Amino acid sequence: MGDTRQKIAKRASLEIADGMIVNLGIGIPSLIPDLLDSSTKVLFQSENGILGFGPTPKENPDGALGNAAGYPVSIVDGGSYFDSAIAFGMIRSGRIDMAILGALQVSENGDLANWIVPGKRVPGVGGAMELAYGTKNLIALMQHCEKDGKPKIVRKCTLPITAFNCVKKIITEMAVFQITEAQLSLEEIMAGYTLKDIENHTEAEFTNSLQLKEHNQ
Amino acid sequence: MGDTRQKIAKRASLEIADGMIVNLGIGIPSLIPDLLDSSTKVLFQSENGILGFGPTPKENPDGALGNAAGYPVSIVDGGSYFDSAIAFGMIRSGRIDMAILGALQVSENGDLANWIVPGKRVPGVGGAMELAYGTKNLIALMQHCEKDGKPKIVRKCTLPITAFNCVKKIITEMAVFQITEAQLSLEEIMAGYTLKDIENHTEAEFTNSLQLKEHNQ
Amino acid sequence: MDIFNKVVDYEVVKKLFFDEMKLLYSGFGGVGTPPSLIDCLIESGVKEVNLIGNDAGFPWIGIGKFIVLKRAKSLIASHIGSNPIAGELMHEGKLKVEFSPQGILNERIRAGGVGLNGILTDVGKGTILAENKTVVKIDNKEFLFESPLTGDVGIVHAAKADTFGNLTFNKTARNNNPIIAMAGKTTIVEADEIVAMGQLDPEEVVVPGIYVNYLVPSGGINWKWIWEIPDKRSQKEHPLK
Amino acid sequence: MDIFNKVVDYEVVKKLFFDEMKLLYSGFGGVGTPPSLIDCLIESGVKEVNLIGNDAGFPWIGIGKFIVLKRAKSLIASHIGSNPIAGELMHEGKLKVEFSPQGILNERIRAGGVGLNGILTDVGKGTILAENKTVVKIDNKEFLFESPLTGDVGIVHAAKADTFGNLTFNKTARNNNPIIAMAGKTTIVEADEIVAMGQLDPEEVVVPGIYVNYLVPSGGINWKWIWEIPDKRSQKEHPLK
Repeated sequence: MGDTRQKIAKRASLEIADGMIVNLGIGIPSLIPDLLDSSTKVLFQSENGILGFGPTPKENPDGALGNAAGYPVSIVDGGSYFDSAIAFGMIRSGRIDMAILGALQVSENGDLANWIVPGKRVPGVGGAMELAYGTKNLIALMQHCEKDGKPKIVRKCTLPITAFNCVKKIITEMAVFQITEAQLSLEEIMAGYTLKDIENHTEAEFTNSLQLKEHNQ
Repeated sequence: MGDTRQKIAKRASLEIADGMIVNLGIGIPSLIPDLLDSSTKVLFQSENGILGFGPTPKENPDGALGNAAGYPVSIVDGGSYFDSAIAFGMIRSGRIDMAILGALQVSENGDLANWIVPGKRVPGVGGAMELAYGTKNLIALMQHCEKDGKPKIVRKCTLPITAFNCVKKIITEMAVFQITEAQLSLEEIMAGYTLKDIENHTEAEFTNSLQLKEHNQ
Repeated sequence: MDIFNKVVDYEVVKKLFFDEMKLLYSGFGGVGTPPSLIDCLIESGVKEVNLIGNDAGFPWIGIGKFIVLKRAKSLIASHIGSNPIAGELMHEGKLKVEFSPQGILNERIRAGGVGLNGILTDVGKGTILAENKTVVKIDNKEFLFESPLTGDVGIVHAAKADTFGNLTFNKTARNNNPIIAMAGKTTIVEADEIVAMGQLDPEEVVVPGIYVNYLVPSGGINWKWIWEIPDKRSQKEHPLK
Repeated sequence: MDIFNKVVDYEVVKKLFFDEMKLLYSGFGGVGTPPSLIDCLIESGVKEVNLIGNDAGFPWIGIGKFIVLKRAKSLIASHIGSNPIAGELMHEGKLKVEFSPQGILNERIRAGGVGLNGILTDVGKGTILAENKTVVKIDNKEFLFESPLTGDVGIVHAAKADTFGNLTFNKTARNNNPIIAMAGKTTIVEADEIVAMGQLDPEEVVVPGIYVNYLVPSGGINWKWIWEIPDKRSQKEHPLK
């Protein structure tokens, strides 16, 4: 499972371009700074109140310099500290170019569920609602299926919704999907998987833009 | 007139005790720091974003270190700068012990009018509404009468109200009044004036606590 | 009280806590939560406390140390995932939890601190978190009313303080500390270093001392962070035992 | 645009202003208003501008220099007393003025900057400033709804900036600059000193660069303050002429 998480995070890191300001959720997304090509000129922002954090420090981690999950990070030139209210001011007002969040379920029209499994697991909503509300480009990372094999990319979320129509891209260990105007389309099949695998493990309806591209060539 | 203003400000300065945090309005109140006994341990706050300002600097006034009227001040040990939103946060939430404001009219129940003379003079409301809203102890300073002799301490304000039932004390060149539970009472007659002068120049009804005190002695 | 010297000892602070109080506590996953004030809170013996803060800490970190003692009655927070015991208490009905989106929670506390009567937002509209909220219609658009939050007592962890209570913070341990500091009726600050007035640059002050009522010197962080623990799976165990 | 180097020259900035724009400008009686950006605004030739800021400056200071040219259509402010010409234009119907209590004005701009949909307050209730405002009833109490404010363009004066746009300020010239900086769709900052990224201590940054779009070097204050002028009564005269 560690490998799967690394793989998803590594693929997600390719979405990050020079000059972006990116927020990373806890869980799989928090692996990204250590996997990102170090030449990428990006500023990571976090809800606790930092803009411009870098990879895990090689030595002397500082309990007072961490990401939203509390794990040690470093700070880059041009970074700053501020209070959490300001951190969310940036988020709600649309200043974050991209947010990469973990997900429990994503529906085919881009609804995100990522904060509660009623009666079972209550991580809590954290900053997810605001990130989904304010961020132009929201990417959801998750294992393609639950441990029992149930699909997590669904027609309609059965778990309580974090925010509606907000996810623009889904990255799993099997595939990459794009959501445009509430339409899900398959963009990429990850090495080791087939279209059949994806069809078998995805409940949501999706168009296959890979086939479309082939057809257009 | 300059003397009158100085006299009112000097009398107002006696209201300030050690350990107080005090906001001074523009006009007569802004004369106070230069008149205050320099041994008084007070912190002056201002809406532009400073807590702990001191008297006019003797040399090298700094355009970037001023009071709410833009006039140069100094900063004391333990002072701080912050943004205006925070300055008003302190004010609305009741952290200011005393505010000393200029006034156009005060009514006998403590209504304050100090921001507009419709059709004539429009200084603007500034921070007066919030100071009147949040400050426990609000003192109004003014010349006892208008230039044409019309009383400014009135039964009911004819000018638009800044805030209702907020003034606790009125200091003029003639007298000091207290307002307790919407009742105006004369507390002090300034040197050179008689009770008759005050009665002749005050429209509002007031009790005379000086006489009461004499009577009780 | 001398407003120019607010330094007291923990025995004084202990008496400021009381049963059923609304307690605002700072910190984000325990980072920025005042460690000695948490111990002082525990030692004070208070119970039925109504907590307001970002999260439930970890069972052995920050406010989590108090929550696991079952002396909190309610909690308004954005996240409790790092403290499974808080989740259990919630499911057992022993801890009433109200979730607030994290940034909105910060704004509600800030609104309380700066004397506003509430804020309007469309964050969370249509979700289960909106279910019991008042909806306000402005120009035919519907917004959620979010009420201001204040505490009877607020506890804060600063890096430096002068004796008046001007505060600076340490990196991401700043997080919600400046907001919490403004919203307590009584604000108690634990500072890593306490200096004389005049020793802080007026420009570097993050929280002006007007918001602070009491200052205590910090005993320092006395827990292990999750990343210092080899086996992170045993979150319910106190790793120092 | 290179977000790591936002420094441009005034010719670039001039083209960012446009007729009928909503312009947020910083400053308190001209203190903290960016002097070279005001001149650039004047030189740009734009008109029918909708201004939002604390006050009307003085006729020869800050935004006052622009207002006296009669190229502003409206003004949302808390105070215009220091600029009698603004008052005259208002009385003549040539400048539409909306007064907002000063702190509420700051909160409205902040709300715009941090993406809130409004605030509720009882400041000003029952006064003439409440007359056209929406009243919201919460738990049988009535509050005034105060709408968020944003600008098409915001102009700010900083002490130091790094090339990303992290900002520090100079004493009471900070005033509403940090609030204004957050609320412009396009935020232009005039800085007394511009340094490389890494030259500012992350703790001393007051406004993070994420809010800044363009940076220009300041030409410095080019007006006389009221207290530098021997005869203060002639406020309508330009004292430099």
